[in-house]
Amino acid sequence: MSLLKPLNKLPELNTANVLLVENEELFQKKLADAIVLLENNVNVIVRLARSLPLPLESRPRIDLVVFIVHLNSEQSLLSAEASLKHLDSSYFLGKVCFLVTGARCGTLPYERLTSLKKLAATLNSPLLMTEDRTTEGVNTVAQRVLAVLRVAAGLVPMATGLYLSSLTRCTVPTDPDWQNQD
Amino acid sequence: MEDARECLRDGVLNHLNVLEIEALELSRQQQLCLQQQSRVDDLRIMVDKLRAQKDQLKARAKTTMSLQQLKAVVHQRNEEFNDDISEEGCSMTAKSQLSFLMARKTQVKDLLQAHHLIGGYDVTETCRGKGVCISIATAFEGFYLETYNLELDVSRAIQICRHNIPPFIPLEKLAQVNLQTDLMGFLSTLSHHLNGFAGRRQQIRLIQEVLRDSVEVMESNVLFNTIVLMCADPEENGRAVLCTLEYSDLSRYLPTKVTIESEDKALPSTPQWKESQSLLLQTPAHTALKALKMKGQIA
Amino acid sequence: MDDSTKQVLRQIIRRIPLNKLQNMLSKWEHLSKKQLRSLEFTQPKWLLCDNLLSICEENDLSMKHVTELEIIYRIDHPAQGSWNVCQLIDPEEEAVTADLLHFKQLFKAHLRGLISHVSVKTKKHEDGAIWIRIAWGDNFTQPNHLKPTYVVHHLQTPYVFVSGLTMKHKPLLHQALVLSAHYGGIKDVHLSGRCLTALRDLLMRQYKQVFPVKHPRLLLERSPLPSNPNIQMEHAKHAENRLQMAAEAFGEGILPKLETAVYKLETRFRENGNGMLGRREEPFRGVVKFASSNLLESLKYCVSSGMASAPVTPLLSSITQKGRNYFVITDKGPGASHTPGPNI
Amino acid sequence: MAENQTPTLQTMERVYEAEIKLLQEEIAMLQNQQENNEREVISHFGEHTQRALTSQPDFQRGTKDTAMNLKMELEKLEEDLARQTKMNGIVLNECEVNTLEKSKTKIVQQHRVSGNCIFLDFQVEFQLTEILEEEATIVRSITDLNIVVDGCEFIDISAFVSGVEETKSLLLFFRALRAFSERCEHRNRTFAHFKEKYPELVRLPEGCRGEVMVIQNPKIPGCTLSFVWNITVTKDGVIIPKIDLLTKLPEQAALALDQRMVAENGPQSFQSLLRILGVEATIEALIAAVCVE
Amino acid sequence: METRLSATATPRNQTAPHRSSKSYGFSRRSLGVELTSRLGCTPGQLTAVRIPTNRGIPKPRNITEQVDPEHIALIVKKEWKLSYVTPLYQFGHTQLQSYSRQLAAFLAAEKQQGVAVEVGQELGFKVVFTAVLGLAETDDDAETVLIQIHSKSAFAAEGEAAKLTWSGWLSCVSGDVEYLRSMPPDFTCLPLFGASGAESLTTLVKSWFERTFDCYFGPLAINSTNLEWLAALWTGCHPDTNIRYLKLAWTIPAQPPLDVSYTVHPQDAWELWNSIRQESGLRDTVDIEEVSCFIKGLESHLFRHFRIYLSAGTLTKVSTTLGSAHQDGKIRITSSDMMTSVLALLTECALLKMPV
Repeated sequence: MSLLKPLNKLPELNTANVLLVENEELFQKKLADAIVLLENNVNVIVRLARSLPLPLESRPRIDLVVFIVHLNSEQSLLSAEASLKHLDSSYFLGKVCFLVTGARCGTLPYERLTSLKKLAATLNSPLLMTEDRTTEGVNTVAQRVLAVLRVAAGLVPMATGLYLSSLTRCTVPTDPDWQNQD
Repeated sequence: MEDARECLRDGVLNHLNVLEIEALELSRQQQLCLQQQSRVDDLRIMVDKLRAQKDQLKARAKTTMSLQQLKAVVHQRNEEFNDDISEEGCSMTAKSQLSFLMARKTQVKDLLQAHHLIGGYDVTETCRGKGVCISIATAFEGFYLETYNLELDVSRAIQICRHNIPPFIPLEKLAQVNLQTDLMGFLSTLSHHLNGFAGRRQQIRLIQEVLRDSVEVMESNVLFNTIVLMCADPEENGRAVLCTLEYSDLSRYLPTKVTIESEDKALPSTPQWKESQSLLLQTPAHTALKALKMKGQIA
Repeated sequence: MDDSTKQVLRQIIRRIPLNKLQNMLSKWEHLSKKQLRSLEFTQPKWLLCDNLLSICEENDLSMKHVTELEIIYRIDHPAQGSWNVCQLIDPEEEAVTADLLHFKQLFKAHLRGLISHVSVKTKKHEDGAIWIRIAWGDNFTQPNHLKPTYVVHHLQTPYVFVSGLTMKHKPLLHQALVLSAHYGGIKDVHLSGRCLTALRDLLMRQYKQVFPVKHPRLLLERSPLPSNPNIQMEHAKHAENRLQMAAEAFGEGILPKLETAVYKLETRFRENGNGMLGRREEPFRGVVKFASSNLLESLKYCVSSGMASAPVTPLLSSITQKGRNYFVITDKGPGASHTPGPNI
Repeated sequence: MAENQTPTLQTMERVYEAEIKLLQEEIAMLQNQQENNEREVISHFGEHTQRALTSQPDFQRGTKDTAMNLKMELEKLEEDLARQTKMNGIVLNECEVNTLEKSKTKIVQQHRVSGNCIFLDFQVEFQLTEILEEEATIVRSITDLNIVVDGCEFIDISAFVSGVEETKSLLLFFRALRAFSERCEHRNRTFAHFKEKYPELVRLPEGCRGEVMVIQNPKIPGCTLSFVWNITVTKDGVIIPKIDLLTKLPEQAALALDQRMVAENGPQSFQSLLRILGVEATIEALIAAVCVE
Repeated sequence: METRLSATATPRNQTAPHRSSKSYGFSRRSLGVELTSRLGCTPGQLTAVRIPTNRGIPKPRNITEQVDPEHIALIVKKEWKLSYVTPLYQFGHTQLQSYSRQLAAFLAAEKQQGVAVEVGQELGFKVVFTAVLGLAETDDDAETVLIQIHSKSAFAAEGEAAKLTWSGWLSCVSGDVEYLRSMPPDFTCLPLFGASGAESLTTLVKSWFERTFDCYFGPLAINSTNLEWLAALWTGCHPDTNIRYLKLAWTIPAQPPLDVSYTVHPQDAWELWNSIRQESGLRDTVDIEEVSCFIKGLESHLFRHFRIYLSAGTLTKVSTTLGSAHQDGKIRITSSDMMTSVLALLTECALLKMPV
């Protein structure tokens, strides 16, 4: 099965490709519209997928893969974890990002958020808490994704995806209590 | 400068926070006027797309050789190899081959559409050949009415697994007769039943639509196989006349029995009502009644 | 107007909401225009009820008239209590040509033959169905009009919708129905719900079903809005496929509003992983109940959104195919016992 | 803050919308032209297309896969057509479509369809109108219909055909045509079977597809049984077969049989014989009766 | 002051509008700051109290010796709406009498100002605070306090006794010892609050407590992990006390929402649970893995039949004859044998909500 590779094709001039992976296919459309609307100078192509692997078609090089996980559904987390296996390991050098929604809901089992945080930490990728119901929330996260995308697509001089990810990667709380838990 | 120093007093993080919110606000306003701009952008993109499609079609038209060119190609080859074009002799050029294929494809599509239009069963295979979906078209006097569908499981014995035939059509009874033994026979009897029903119902609709003022449908049922119509006899000072149409053969849209009743017992046996009774037996009810109205037989 | 009639009338008035009462009374046509106007519909209900009682006494209305009011109200607001469906089987020859009057007389005669004190009131609804209201007494007591049974039968179709029937009277009703409709027998369709029109639309197939046939249209559909060129759907085909399968399983457009589906599971527990209960022979007994304000819409959404895997399991698609919402699932297959329902 | 659109944006929008409408019409016209061109090619070079399917000419690299897909697609369509033809029992050889009127809510097309149903050839011309009414319901109707059927059996259904033309019941016509052809074919097969089985006894004055079969024993001249099998179609498309037996006996034989009133009650007993034994067995019985001296 | 981006409440549970509670600031034990600091979080989300991954096997035991059966009768069989309570400042079990009087006066005063009290026009309130001795498991647990409000409605005839129209309790059963000990001296920790009766009375009682003891009441939801614990806990008791059925209910976020309920035969449920316990060696403690394996087993059994991903929805309700628990924080305990272990679990949930 073909692994999605980040550097297997030549990039097109001044374009950035981002792949939004969401099992529920609900939030990704709103986010894609916001991203395309906000970005003016770089030609951003947003590809929407439900999970990996992607159907066998020719597609340009994907600069950033964004996993959208809804915490109120366990299937969302499981499907994201399953999709990760289809990514080439070199994606985890600053070309993967996790968006988490629904973290506020009171009836949330705690371990789901912590296990997702641990997953993001081990893959040293950023994890952004997202507010998917208000337009400000959507615009904010669209801006953040664009920021990470620009770096990942190498459109920001002097900044590489790896360098940015070392700053923004998700850190599991260093509190001693957590350590002896797992 | 004053408000900057005042903000700083609350701590750097807070100051950054305030700045970011202002930036967000600014970008949101910028978006607002961008939005109007984007509507025009969308239209521009749409125009580019359509132009591209037009050019592509034009190009294709150029490549597929027109009729004259093909005639020339075939004609020219005829001379070289006199008349009988032997198999290996006619190495068709790729282009003419492509246009023949495309032409044949359009013809087959037209033929399939023709089959559909003349009321053929549109048969499509489902679930990888184990199932078949058959549609039965109904029509009455030029008007296409509902199309009913049957999904059959043909892996082992033929079984109806899904259908949208209304329950007053005796589907189970018909299927027991010859679904397994003679599928075509079963389909044609079912088609006759459905078209009979559609025809009878359409007649009632037409009567209610066209003859609303002179004929009233007193009684009818779901299967439209027993209809009671009331009309008025002009001479007998508009006395009411009841015609009861019975359709015992459910696959036909003509009644098998017509009874005329009225308070005046003698009226049904008068010659002109006798004649209209036989007229109702041979012609569809709405045409018959229209004719009677024209003749002044009914008010 | 005796006391029992008054009591029944009081109960009917109490059940009809105030805003609908005026409309019902005018449809009832047993009150003159003047009397109707004299009733003041803004006063508290119990006061209104007394005035109405006195008017009815004036018009000397009998139990027959009062039951007619209830039947009118029930026809316009069928969704009270739950409706169950049974199906007449093995039609005799005359079943198709049976007409309303004939059926009505036969039904009353047969039912009175089976049980002496029973009051039967029928009314023809404009969609061709016959509504029957039965107040059951027994050999000694008068018919109890407070707990009537309602029966709705569409002639020429095998379906009978029943509400408010006790087990005691079930065999009597079934026998009367079979005899007067010229059928060989009757069986339960295992379909029940609060909304009568939903049950009828499901069984009479009066909702749009989708079949894998694509009927060519001459008029071109309006071309869909051009989507933004910068956004591409990778799984467009899968999504389309799921939508088609969901539509084929549950239908399209406005779906019959079923509320529940119940499955009694008596299948062995087969857990692939760590052999939990693997060896156990007896079935793992349990009852699964699906509930929603519009069950078919919810199930359809689950399939089209991927929360249920496609192709749709026959257990769920049997709701629309077999027209029932109660199943007993054993290892031999769903409802291996004789599967009633509209088709083979 | 949302001031209304600046005038230039509005005008640009209207300009683009007009251009889009124009482009859409042009594209539709081009597609139509393309299809008509293909139809012309077919009508002139029918047989070539068959060879095109089979031969494997050398393709440039570019058109290789398009040709492959096209061929696969065509094979699938041919398969569908074969299945439709078998199921409908009607063979369509040729059909012509031209669009007389086309708008967003109405389309009128002139169709000419020719083919055969078992051995009755037909050519049907009909005008089809499709109108889009409110809430997207489409009303499709036949607005003009004329039918030509050739084959000796046509006389039996000419009344039916004219009735159908008048009421424009296209679907009824084809349903009845199919049933009628099947009955004729059944009659034809029966007559051919007996002609071949008893060549010297059986004569078919109007050929296999005729209505009459004469059974005569050469040894008893003048005594003939003519078996008349007539098939008619009622106005509403119901097929009614009518089978009669005409007997012609020489005078002395007639007298001899008369005491047993064969001539009068012949027809009733014949009809009952038909009902009980069915057509083939009855004919066998008749032939047996004629052979015995 | 930390700005708080208001988010519309998630549809399933209407969290009360966030009152800007006093900012406790981030104490040393809170988690490292990441990007999430931008969006304000519900209090307690950052608690570092460890979530136990295994629990001792709760044995049903008769508590009628330690606890007055009359009190038990008041708590059993009713359905309680749960909330969490931050530590009470200067709350003394000795002043229950004066609290009764103060609350009664407060309720009467509120009634004067026409605060909507829809339970008829109350003439007077009779409030009783009682200490339910014996429920506390460790000496660090504060004793449970029961509050009952009797009110006489205007229509009641003269001599008629006031009816019990509202009852509630504050409790702490085997709370996290380390946390309880870290409580400053004047604070009493009764984190778990249950209320049953008119909603308006509940809000009044809450506002009185908040004003008198400077504490905060917040909605307490029972998340699916805890519902799974309860399901396993109740199923485990089947051989001793017949649970007659184990009913699990999920809600699938379809449009319109789909509720799936699965009522399992008790003996089969127990045999499944027991086979999982045997699989992992019947240790004296129950591990979270076993519990989720039990629920996953039931879910996969349903998936095999209906092919619906229950994991796309949430477990909302668990019920047996021993009791029922709903995700929105509604609990009903029908038999007193299991009361302490259920209250212990709920106390733990409430403690997780405590700001550190």
